[in-house]
Amino acid sequence: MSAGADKKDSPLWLDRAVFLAHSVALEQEAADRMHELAETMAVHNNPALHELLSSLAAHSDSHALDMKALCRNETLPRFKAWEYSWPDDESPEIFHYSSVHYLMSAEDALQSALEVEQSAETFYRDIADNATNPAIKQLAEQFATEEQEHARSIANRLSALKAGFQNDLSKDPDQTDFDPPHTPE
Amino acid sequence: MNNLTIAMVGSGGTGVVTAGEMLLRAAAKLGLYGVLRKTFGPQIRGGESAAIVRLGSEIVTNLSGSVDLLLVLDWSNFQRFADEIPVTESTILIEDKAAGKYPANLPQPQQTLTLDFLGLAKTLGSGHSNLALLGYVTGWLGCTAEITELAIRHRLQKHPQETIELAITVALGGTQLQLEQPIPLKPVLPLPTHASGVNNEQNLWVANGNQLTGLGALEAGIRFVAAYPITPASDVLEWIAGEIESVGGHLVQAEDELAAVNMAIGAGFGGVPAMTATSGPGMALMSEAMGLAVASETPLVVVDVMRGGPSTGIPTKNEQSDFNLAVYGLHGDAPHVVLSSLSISDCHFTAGWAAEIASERQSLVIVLSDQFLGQSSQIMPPTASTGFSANTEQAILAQGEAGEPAPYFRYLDTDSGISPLALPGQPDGMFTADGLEHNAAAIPSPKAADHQQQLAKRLRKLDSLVESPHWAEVHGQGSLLLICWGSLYQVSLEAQTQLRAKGIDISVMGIRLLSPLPLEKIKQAMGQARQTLVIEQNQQGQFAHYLGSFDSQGLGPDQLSFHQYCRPGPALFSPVEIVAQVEKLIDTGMSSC
Amino acid sequence: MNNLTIAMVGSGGTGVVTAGEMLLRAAAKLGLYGVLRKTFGPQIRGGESAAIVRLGSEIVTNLSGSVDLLLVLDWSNFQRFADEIPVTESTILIEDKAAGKYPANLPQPQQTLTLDFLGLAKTLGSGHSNLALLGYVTGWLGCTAEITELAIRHRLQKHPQETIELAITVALGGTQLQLEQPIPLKPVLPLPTHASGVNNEQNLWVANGNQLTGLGALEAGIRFVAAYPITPASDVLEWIAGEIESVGGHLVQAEDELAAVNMAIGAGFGGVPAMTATSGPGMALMSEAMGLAVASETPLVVVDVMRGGPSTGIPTKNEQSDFNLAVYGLHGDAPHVVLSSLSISDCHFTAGWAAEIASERQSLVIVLSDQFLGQSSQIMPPTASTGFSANTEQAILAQGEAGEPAPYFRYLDTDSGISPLALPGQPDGMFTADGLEHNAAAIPSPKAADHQQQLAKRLRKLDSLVESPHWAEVHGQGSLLLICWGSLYQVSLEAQTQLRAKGIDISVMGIRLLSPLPLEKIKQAMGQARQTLVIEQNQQGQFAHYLGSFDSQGLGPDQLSFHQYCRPGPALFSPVEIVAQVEKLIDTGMSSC
Amino acid sequence: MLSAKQYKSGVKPIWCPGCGHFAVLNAITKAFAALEQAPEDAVLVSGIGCSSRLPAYINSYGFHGVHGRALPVAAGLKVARPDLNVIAMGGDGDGFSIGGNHFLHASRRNVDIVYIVMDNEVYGMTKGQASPTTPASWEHSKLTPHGPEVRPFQPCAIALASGASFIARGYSGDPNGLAHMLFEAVQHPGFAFIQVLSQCPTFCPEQKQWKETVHLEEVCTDDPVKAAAFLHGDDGLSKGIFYRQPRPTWPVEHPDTQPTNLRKSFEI
Amino acid sequence: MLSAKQYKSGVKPIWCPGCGHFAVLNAITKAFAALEQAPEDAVLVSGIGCSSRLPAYINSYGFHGVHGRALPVAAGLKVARPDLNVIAMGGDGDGFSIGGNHFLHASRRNVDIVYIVMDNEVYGMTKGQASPTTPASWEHSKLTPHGPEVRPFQPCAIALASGASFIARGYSGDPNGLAHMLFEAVQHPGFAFIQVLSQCPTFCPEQKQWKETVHLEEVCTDDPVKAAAFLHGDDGLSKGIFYRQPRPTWPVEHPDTQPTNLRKSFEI
Ligand SMILES: Cc1ncc(C[n+]2csc(CCOP(=O)(O)OP(=O)(O)O)c2C)c(N)n1
Ligand SMILES: Cc1ncc(C[n+]2csc(CCOP(=O)(O)OP(=O)(O)O)c2C)c(N)n1
Ligand code: SF4
Ligand code: SF4
Ligand SMILES: [Mg+2]
Ligand SMILES: [Mg+2]
Repeated sequence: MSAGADKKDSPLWLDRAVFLAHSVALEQEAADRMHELAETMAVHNNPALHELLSSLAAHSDSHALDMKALCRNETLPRFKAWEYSWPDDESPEIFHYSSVHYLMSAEDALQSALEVEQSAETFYRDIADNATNPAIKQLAEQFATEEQEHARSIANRLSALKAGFQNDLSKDPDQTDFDPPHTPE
Repeated sequence: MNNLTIAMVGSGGTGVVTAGEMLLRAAAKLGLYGVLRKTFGPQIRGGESAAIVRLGSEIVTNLSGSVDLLLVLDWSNFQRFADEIPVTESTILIEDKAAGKYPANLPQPQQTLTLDFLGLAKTLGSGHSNLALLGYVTGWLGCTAEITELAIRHRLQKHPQETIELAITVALGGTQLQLEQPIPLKPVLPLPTHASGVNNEQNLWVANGNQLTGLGALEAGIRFVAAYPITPASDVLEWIAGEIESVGGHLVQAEDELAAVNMAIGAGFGGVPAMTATSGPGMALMSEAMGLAVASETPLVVVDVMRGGPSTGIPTKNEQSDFNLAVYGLHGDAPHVVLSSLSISDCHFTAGWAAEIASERQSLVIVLSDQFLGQSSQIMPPTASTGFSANTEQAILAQGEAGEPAPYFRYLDTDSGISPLALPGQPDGMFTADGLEHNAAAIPSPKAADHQQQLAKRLRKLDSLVESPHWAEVHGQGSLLLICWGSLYQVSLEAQTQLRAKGIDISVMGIRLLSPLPLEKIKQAMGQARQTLVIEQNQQGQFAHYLGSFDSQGLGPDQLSFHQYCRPGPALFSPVEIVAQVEKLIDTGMSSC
Repeated sequence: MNNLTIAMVGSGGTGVVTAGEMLLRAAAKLGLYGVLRKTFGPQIRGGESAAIVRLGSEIVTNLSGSVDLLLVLDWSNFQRFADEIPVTESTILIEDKAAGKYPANLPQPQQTLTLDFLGLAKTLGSGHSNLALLGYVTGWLGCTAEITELAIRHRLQKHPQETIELAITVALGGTQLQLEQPIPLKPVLPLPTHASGVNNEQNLWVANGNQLTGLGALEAGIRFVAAYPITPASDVLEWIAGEIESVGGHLVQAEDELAAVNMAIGAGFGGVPAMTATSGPGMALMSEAMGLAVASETPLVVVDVMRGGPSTGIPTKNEQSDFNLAVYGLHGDAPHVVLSSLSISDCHFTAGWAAEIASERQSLVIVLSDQFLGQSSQIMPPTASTGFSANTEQAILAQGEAGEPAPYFRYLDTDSGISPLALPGQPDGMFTADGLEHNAAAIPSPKAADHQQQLAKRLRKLDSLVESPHWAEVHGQGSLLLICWGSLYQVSLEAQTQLRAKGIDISVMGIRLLSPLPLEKIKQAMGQARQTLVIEQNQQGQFAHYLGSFDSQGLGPDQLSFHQYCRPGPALFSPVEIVAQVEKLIDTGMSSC
Repeated sequence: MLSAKQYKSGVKPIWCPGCGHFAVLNAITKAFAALEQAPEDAVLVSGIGCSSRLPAYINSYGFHGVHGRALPVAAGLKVARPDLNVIAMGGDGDGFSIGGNHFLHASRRNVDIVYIVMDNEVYGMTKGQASPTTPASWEHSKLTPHGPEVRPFQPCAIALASGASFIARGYSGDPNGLAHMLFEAVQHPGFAFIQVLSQCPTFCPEQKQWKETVHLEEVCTDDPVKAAAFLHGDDGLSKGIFYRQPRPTWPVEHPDTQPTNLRKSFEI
Repeated sequence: MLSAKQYKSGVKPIWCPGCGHFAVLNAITKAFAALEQAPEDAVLVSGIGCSSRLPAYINSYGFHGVHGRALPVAAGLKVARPDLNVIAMGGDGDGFSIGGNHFLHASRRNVDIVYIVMDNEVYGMTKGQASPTTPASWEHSKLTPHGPEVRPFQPCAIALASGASFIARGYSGDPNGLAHMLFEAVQHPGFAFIQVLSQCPTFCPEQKQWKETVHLEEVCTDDPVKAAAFLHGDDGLSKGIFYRQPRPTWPVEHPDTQPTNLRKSFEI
């Protein structure tokens, strides 16, 4: 249902305010989804994942704040959730529900986080490539670089984690589910 | 100490329930008896959970109400289980290093040991501290590596080979740890004489009451089951689903309970012994159709695995609060049979009996089981064949004049109250079964005489049931008679033992036939005791009210005089709780409820 | 003789029931009191039918159990009504020439008159012997032509003018015939003092209990009704359907009883007083949702107009056999209110009270009416306004710190047991009502403490009801206390009068509040009497068992000691039957059931 | 071989003169005669309503259950006793109002039974209230004084959407045509649904018009898309077999099922 | 004006991580934000199931009833309180199995409510048994070891045949699209049905595929014949608003209704 499919006249390339509204929403939604997942892990009494996802969420929060600060003096258009021109169904920096599972490991979580940062980077890069409005082009380039930065830092965490696994086997190679479902109602 | 309660508590995904299942099986292989109770948080899966395993050298049928050994992999959300895992000063606690903070409001246990199960697992290439813990406990219990291994293999049989091997490695690592850092308590559990460990395993079963209800039903000849899932009855149905085809029957998953019960009635009308299983909300929906079974005299077994009520209530916990619905919940005067299963293994017997009664008396039989009986696993000797058989006796149709078939009276008023039943396919037995009042010839009739005849017949046909030797289990002799039903029976027997140790002898009666109530037998037993205490797990004392309702209203000499103690779930009754009530009654002459 | 029972019996299409309705109205216009009971064969329409009209100079609320005057247009199938129209030697019989053969097995009545009603009608150009019969009887009763005419016009108001005129002509022909061939019996029915015929008609009503149930509900503020037709409750719903829009409410015809009861719950949750009406099979289907009303504490009124059971049973006849279902038929511990209507006119009062209780206590209230009360028409003085009002009191939400709303506890544990209720639309009262067990804040909880708190609260909130002056009607003083409920109350009052004539004084208690049972009040009354007899119309003595279940089990001094008499339908209880039971009890100290 | 008449039980119908249900009764006896149905091997299962009284009038086994539950009783019976010819029946109130859920699920489950609904667009038995198929503006019931004001239920379209594999509509004015449909339905493997426009002269005298308005439609197809297009445009007064597409019936037999030791799984 | 986030109640969902029901929760908060919904004027009504836990998670009134009865509770509430925005919701088991009859009748009655079914093709809450929408060959439930072997229920086709006036299918992978549908549905006068493919990673991990297979279909029509042809050929994985044809809602108001004296009719 997203309007992003039709690229030719994407308002993202033409209207700075529209572009910024998307940027704010992108960061905010990323943070909200990450908090939601972190909470879910808390509810499921998985403190490790809760902690990891919360820390990622905290980063997203600060990105969102930065973005809002940047737009402090702008009047941005208000979009309904479905009026954004995302390239896909959801904003690019969001964990898709089907990438989440209660058995997911820290590695899975970081891997997904890396992918969504990369997809955010692609999103901005694409705008930077296509926008004719120089102001948009410049901002998109800047944001793409920032996303690249986020991605790099997550990639670092991920390889540290992986390295850690090799050293102290802190990653569980054995994904067996020992926790059978039961029936609350 | 010849029995021992071990509770394992863990967080999302740690798998303590699986460890509990393995522990129970290892204990069985060791020749021990035991019971496993699982308990969970509100999440579907991946939430905190606990396994309570009680082991003994003699048969163990219920929980003790206290915990000897508490094994904690995760303290967060421990309070969810506080009702069920009472930590006392005498509890010995083993906690994982990674378990988090000891809860503030918990009493300090006798001894605490903090061990690094997670670290151990990780060292061995796994994240499963539950397995390290398992091996730690089985080692302490005296299981050989082989037994622990067999228990793991059994539970994980559908998993890949590497998973199984890794699991065994971790568990045996735990066993090793136990040698270095033993539990400050000796598992003085002498092996039962009949068993000597792993070689004798074939002699014992591990089963829960829901499965045994299924077994009892199928062995007695139930060949049609209609199912609508509901906690905690679903696994009766799921067990049957896996087996019924192999004996030539069918299970249908229905669209709702209304369909389920009516499907079972249809099959029963066809002469195929039929049942359905449900819990309170589902049985409430079945009420109208159960009345149809009564009026049309169609055999039907309905199993109600009770949970906490009213309404959706507390679906995963035990309560005995569907008694009223089972006994009184039909419209009109609708006599039917209500049984209660008296233990996990008795689920087998009672289901078989129910099937037999339903067919033999062309009647509705409700079986009250409960969440504890249904969902707790027990190590037990194989249950004996019940010998029950649900064979609907087909009418022998008389010949009339000149070889013509004589008129057939489906609802003939007989001495026994049981009328001759023709089954579809039987020539010359054609009739239309009816929930409308009818005469003996099955023709609708609103006449007073027909109504009274049919009502009386339907009541009378159940009368002789009270003569059945199966009406109750009665145990011991004492000046106090403790009356109970359902899962409280086994708890009461343990209370009886504890009281005997204190020099108090009581007799315990677990009533299996709740309706029609074998009143004379109960009165006789009450007559032999000085006092009677009726206990049950519901708020309003439903059974006690029922029993009291048979008092001949203070008019005759045979009044029913008894005390009662009742309280709702979700917490299970413990032997100690019953002991306290008995002592209180003896001391003060007063009961609490 | 100051009252008189007239039975009219006819065959397919003769319209004796219509004649009975006209007769009742003519009698009302004459200033008499009376009751009309209709009874039919199994055919939907056009089959044999009978109208029993009992008239008197003082209020008549029930039938006498005997027939003074039997008017027969058709003898075939008379045996269908034999249970309800007992012909005795003292019966006077008027039969139509065309009525056919006098039934062989009937006692010969005192006097018989054979007249040609059909011939008379034909002479006048009509086939309707029922109208000739009507005029014959109204004339004999002393109705002027004007009264007979008015009664006919009222009943036929939707018919074409010619039909009405012809009907009047035929009826007045019958009146004429009466002058020539009078009934060998004088209608010694002095006109009641308050009335003097046609001019005073505005002072009296003709109504049946089902309509009055509707009136009571609407007057008390019921503004949402969900309906699924079922005999004999449909006309509660049909009467309401015609009126509820005019008071700003809605009636929805639902797809089934499950929908009906849940719709009413939805409306009740919205703060709009709601009810549904049904009979046994329908109420059985409502059991699960009634439990939801209890657990979620949603106001709900369910009216059960009882018929013969079990199952489809005898849908058109009276019985009091849904007592068990009403009181006990919910799963879990589910305290709720059960009321019974004590007369046709009391249907008005009891429905109003039910509506008020449901709203005031946020509870389920079941009203037990029955087929006799519901479907019999009575001439009566207008019922007084009940003054009941179903106003759901909305929570006053506290202010918290700094003007922020304070947290709202929907299920707060209060002294009265009644928690503050916010209604949708009320800012800051947002909560989710739940049938899952919950804590005071309406959050799901399986904890023992929450469960016990909520269970206790839901029980406690009904406690003070037993203090209500409306709990029962008690009449007279005597050494014997007769306890009854529902439609038996009026019959018992007549029995009381008959006994007094024999020099026996009894007191009669009709219990309106069946649950929670006002036990202390009952005990007090029992204490004042030497003996107590409990009567009811069902096979198993459902109420008596219930009452007995409150015996403090023979342990205290306050045992409940009573005798009982019960029998099922379809035949109505008669005053004579009760008199006989009371006399038997006094003579022998024994009761029959 | 029995004649149609010999399939009558001798119990006298309580129906009103002119009731369409008589035609259904006759159609059944005629179909049974044509099928050479052994009386003891047929079971007629019904709910509650005028129509649901039918089983007692037929010389075969019958089950007169509770309101709305004919289908589950019939399905349970057929699954347990596949040797029997099981025919469920009832009225539009019984089948489409209180019994609507079972209608959906019987259609998709495809147990090999026939289901006849005698649709008179009214609750006859309880004195003429609106049923799901009553026209929205029919004002003759006190319970719905302005008419039900609800779109009537479309039995055949719903049967199709639910997966019924045989869908037909008959008319009580044409008992022979109905007998033929029934003959076909009994032989159809799986759930066969026949809606019968069965007049209720007592509460819906206007149904006399059906004699003029009911029309035959020879549209029988095995393509659900075509059938759907037809049924969603249909006026509700066409008669005929509309859809017929045999598919596997339930229960599916699993011939490899071996007798097992029920107790085996408990051994440790 | 509240933000989407402010429509969350603060009660923590018990759902499994990755459960599609989270997406529905978010879609509702987004739609509410767009609708500027006053929290106190919305009521979410549900039955029993994982999905039915949703109302407690939203900052509005809620009613968590019994299994299968969300629709009648919602209809009763809306008829009694037309000022409220009433949204019924639940799972495929709740709505199509035990609640199937109410689905039919709510569709035809056309009370102005929205009905969201979170369809994960399974009974999540009771541990993964087959639901009416489960594929016939899905063998993962012990209750149906060979799979249900029954044709899956077609919610949208049945809604159409029953008379629903707004029919859509959403996907939990697309909460924004779903929010849009809901926004439209709330504003649609009459019964608006939204089937949501809402994955259950716990019991149906195979539903991850939906991410690839669900496809948008822009076929919205107001012609029932067209809609029927589309829905009877549909693969069940298309998303979009399929049908939209406003018609009079129930109850129909009768403005000429005068206050009457209730007691009048009893006078002789
Ligand atoms: C549970 C239940 N609800 C309601 C009734 C009352 N009832 C009996 S028959 C009937 C409707 C019958 O209509 P239909 O099925 O169309 O049959 P018809 O009489 O029109 O042939 C109803 C509502 C009942 N017997 N049981
Ligand atoms: C009357 C009744 N029958 C059965 C149940 C058990 N039950 C609870 S939830 C559920 C199915 C839920 O499935 P669905 O509606 O698809 O929701 P999901 O959990 O998949 O979201 C069942 C059968 C019940 N609570 N009440
Ligand atoms: S009321 Fe209608 S359906 Fe019932 S028997 Fe009479 S004509 Fe037939
Ligand atoms: S079991 Fe399935 S439906 Fe239920 S919460 Fe988990 S993922 Fe969601
Ligand atoms: Mg009908
Ligand atoms: Mg589901």
